Amino acid sequence: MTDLLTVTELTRSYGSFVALDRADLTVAEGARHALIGPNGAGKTTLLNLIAGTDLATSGRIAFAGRDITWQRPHRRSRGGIARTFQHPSVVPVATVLDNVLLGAWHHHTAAPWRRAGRRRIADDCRAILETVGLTGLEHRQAGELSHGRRRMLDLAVALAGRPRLLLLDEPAAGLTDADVTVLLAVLRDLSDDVAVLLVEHNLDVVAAFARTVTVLHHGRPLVTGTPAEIQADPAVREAYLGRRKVAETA
Amino acid sequence: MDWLDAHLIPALDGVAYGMLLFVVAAGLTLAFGSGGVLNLAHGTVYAMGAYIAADIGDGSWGMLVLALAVGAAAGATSGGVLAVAVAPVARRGHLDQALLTFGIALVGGDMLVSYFGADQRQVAVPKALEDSVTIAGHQYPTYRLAFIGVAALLAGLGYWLLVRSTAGAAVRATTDDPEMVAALGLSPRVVHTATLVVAGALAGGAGVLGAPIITPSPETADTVMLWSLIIVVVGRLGSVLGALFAAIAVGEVQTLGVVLAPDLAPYLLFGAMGIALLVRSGSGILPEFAARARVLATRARALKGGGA
Amino acid sequence: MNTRLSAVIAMSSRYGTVARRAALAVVVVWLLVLPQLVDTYTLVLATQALVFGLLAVGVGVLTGHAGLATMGQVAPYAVGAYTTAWLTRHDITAGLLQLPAAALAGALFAAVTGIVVIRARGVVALMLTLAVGELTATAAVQWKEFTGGSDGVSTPPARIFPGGAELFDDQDIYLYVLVVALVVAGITALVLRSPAGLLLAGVRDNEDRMRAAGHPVDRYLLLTYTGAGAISGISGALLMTYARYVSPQDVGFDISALALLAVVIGGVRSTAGAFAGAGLIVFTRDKLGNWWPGHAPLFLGILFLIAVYLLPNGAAGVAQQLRSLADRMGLRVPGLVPRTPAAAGAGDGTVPASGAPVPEEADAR
Amino acid sequence: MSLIRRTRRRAAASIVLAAALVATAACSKDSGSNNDTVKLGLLVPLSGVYKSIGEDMKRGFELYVEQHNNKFGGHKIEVVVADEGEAPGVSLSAATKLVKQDKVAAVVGVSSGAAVAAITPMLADNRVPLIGSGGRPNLQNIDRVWNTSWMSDETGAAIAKYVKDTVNGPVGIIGPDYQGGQDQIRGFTDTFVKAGGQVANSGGKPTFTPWPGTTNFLPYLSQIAQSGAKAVYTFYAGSAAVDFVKQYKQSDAKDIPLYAAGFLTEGATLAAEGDAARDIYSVLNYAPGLDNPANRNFVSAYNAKHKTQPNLYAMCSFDAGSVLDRAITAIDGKVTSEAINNAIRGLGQIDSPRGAWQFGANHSPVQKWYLRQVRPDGQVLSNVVVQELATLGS
Repeated sequence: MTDLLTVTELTRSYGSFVALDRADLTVAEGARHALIGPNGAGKTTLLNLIAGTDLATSGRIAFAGRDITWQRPHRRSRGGIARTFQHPSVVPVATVLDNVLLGAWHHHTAAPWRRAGRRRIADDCRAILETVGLTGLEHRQAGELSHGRRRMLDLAVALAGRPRLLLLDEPAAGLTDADVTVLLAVLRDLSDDVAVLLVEHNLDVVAAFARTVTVLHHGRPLVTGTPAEIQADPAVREAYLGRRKVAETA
Repeated sequence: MDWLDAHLIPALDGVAYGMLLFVVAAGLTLAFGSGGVLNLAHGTVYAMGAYIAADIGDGSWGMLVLALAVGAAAGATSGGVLAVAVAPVARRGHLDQALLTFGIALVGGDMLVSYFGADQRQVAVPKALEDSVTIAGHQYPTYRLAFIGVAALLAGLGYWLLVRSTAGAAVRATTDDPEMVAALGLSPRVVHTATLVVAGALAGGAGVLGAPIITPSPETADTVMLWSLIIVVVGRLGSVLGALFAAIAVGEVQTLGVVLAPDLAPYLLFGAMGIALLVRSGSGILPEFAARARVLATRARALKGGGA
Repeated sequence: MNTRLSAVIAMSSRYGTVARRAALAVVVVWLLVLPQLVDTYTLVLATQALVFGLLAVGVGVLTGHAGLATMGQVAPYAVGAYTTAWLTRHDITAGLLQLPAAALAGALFAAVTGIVVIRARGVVALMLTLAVGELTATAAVQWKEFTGGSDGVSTPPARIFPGGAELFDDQDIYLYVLVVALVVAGITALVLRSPAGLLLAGVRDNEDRMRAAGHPVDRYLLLTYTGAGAISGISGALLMTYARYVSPQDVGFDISALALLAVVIGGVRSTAGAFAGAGLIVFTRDKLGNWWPGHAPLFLGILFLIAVYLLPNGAAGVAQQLRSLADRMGLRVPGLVPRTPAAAGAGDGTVPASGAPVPEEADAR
Repeated sequence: MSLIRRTRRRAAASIVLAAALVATAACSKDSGSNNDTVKLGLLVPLSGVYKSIGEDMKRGFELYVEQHNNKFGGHKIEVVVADEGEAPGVSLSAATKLVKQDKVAAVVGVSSGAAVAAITPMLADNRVPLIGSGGRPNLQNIDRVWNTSWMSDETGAAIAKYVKDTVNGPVGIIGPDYQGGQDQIRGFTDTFVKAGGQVANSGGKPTFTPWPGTTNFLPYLSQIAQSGAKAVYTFYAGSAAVDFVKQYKQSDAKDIPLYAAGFLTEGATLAAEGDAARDIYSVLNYAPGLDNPANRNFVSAYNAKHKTQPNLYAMCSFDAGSVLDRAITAIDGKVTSEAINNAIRGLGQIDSPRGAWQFGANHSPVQKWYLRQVRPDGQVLSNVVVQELATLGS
């Protein structure tokens, strides 16, 4: 498998606090890659830097063979990087359908400024809403949705961007078990053309989904491997799992 | 040496003037920065203090102290009134607060001029402070020199109160997370009101102290309001040290700046403010320019590498 | 009913009610016959309110729709006014030429200053725009050849068409200003209701989401800022048509502040509300204020206090309150019920009816 | 921090409608005025920065009207007062109200030159004369503009030669950076340089301070002191004058003689300056101590009513009443705006508290200018006339 994303010596510091410290990471085409680590390990920072929501202090990010370290976020999105947010991020005054439409706007062959084009985009948006289980809520205002549904909407918006790399920031946080089941089903159904980089605390989700896991600790990747390898790694146990009951992860 | 001599007084005056501006803006720093209330009536409260100084002051120390007490008390009262007035719109955002406090400023300004008259007022200061002293061969107003001391005291006290003391912690916490403060057994309402009352007292007191330098007149409120906004926003909301630095910077711009760049003098204040906001604004234009410069540099390097 | 974009559905259902259209039509007709109803001075004030209202429309586009509270719209307004003055003094007196020129000048000015302004948000944006406005007014004092300095510049009357009659009569001026204001406001409202309005809502409410979805947020904002500059430029051109005079003090920070407050009074996202707020301010300052000369600021202050406490959602919100009151009293005439998406045959019927409050959590930090 | 991200529902036009209907009711067509009465509009600043000056002007004009029992030439006079405000646009709106709603025959007052520039085209369109008693800018059309006050450049011109002859060395010149201030300073500088005077400021050009907004003059004063000036000439009015004078006496320049256009120490500013104003020389067309019958009458009447001495602003507005009185008296027939304007054209010498004067070709007074000095006059400081300087005007 070839590498889709290569992060080299990436550093992000806020004043004297170093959130990410010369981190290296590669994400392969079609990967199912999870980032785990204790709070403050720099997971979200890394995700923000890859998506362009935040800019690095130093280091390099290459995506599909191009240096995107300083590229602006909307350019990266057009290049095929989509993301969800830790706090589900929607446009509250717009309807659910409009939210997805905004996600598809720059990623659809149809012209959104024309009524006919919008109709075609809206049809595709409905299909996406169906996959995430929001059918029937198209005309609700997004601000009125429950937390779980907002999270699914956030995901729908990301999917509408037809990504090659999908960045998910704790997609299962705050979800009910039923919602998590839906989420896993959606993720499982994703095409192999889409690589997924997932930040997650819920290790059940990680175990059920990820083929590769990287453990981040103090802003640096500690180890990368399969879920089983990670579970067996003593260094990881000490750095991360040691803080929790190991039994819970089984 | 000549150059230094020529610019010594403007430079010193920049500090003194900055200190004046800091004191002038202190009430707003507290009300807006820490209390979260965009108080556009701040200038009016200041003007009230200045008129009180003109009315009560007669050149004796006793009356100066009395004026200070009356001015601070009147300011505190107006702070209390403000707290009551903003309570119903507290959850409605800054624009509604602006509408409310601007309304109060207009009504208050009209009442001030009706009561104190429209004439510029003479402000008597104690004889010892009235004249000038000689510094390095130059004349400098004694009152301003004394003012630097008072302002430094106030800055120190304000820093200690707001940043180090428990009361300051309560004030900051009330703005950030009222529920948490309530959970600690403090009434956010009381803390908020107290903040505005102290802010009002600061504004009123500043008016009394500033009156001998900026003559009280119908335009005082507007001038002071504008300066205070600039200082509070440039100095980052609520930061005592930030406001102090911003005030001194504004002071220097208006003293040393107009001497060094006389042709630009009319543009200096707002030009400097704009640049300051851009430089220190996190979402400002500079980080992006820096990023773009880096892109160009990377490309240039790539081109060079490719050519070699 | 799946033929239209949900945004358009939502908007047309929420705003395109029969009642609303009827009310709008009544107001437009009333505005058109106003010269027959009121004395000359009131008509002059109405002209003034329209021009000021158009300035407020520009402020509202930025403040309410783009989320950039501005205290600097007087700057493109000044550019439009001075451009018009310059044209008039060079014998280009036709309004139909002056308006596009002023719009272009205002837009160009905004495009240049916008590069800086659109990066800031909140209070910082407010102070940056204030700086732009004040620096422009200062430049107007200094650049005498073009502006006449602090004494301002007077111009001869304009005409509508090249070679047409001079716009001299107060009624003619009023009608000309009215038509231009209505057209510009109408275009603005249409653009805001088009998908462009949805894009702006997205930028205003969730900038990071929009960027991550591929939207060039800065470009949208710059475009909006430029458009608002064009509106303000036209407003400046109309100022020259009725006042035939402009000075740096007439484009100062107090005018900016009043324009912003007019928008707040009227409801930050309402084009009609901007005019209502501007009208209230002009009426209070110049009509009520004359009852007790010298105390116009007092009347304005009282207006603002009343507005804060009695119009929590701006003037535009009053209509909503009236409507919900009518609902509760069962007074709603069937024909005037706004179409809900359910009634229009779309959605699942859970969409709240017209006037549903948008939750306050939109108040993002 | 969010200033704006509040949700507001959109408009419904009914509020506009409601407001509009109220407005319509309140503004229905007005009736014309009584034929026997002549309405005069008094437009002076009653709010904002110049309110103090506006009140002086109002007192002066009303004193004249009262002294003549509200009758000019047998016609009853009705004075409609309007607020000039701060911005010229506001003045224009107020003047429009006087002309179009109150249908006044003439407008009196107007303190700011910019306001005069703003309203004169509108007045010309409606053929209403302006009897200005304040600032006067350069105007293209002065057919219906008459000033009882001064031309901005005359003040400085009147004292320039005296300063040149008295001061042994270069003179520092400083003033505010707006049109009226520039005219005032230019009037002095041009005449002063022509008479062989030497400007002390670096570059040989007067220093202009940003306006409005300058409240701190120390850096400028420090520079002037450095320049080796043997005297300083200045023009400031209002609060800026107070700040300037007080700071002058605390600065390096404190021992340099100060000459000024009389506005620096006129009216309320003098009281606010207190002792700091002592000994300042100034030039003006008036001083309350002038010894002539008209002035004695004026000062005592004014003093009786307002418990204070009159000043320039009150005097010029008083004279505006005098001009209108004479003009209306001279009219044979119906008193119209046009008739008033024509009658003013025919007026000869006007007896005034400042001494007799008459309109020159530019419709402003040909009058004497006086050198005054701030000295104690009884309990209070006053502008005491030192000598006559020149008669100017054309």
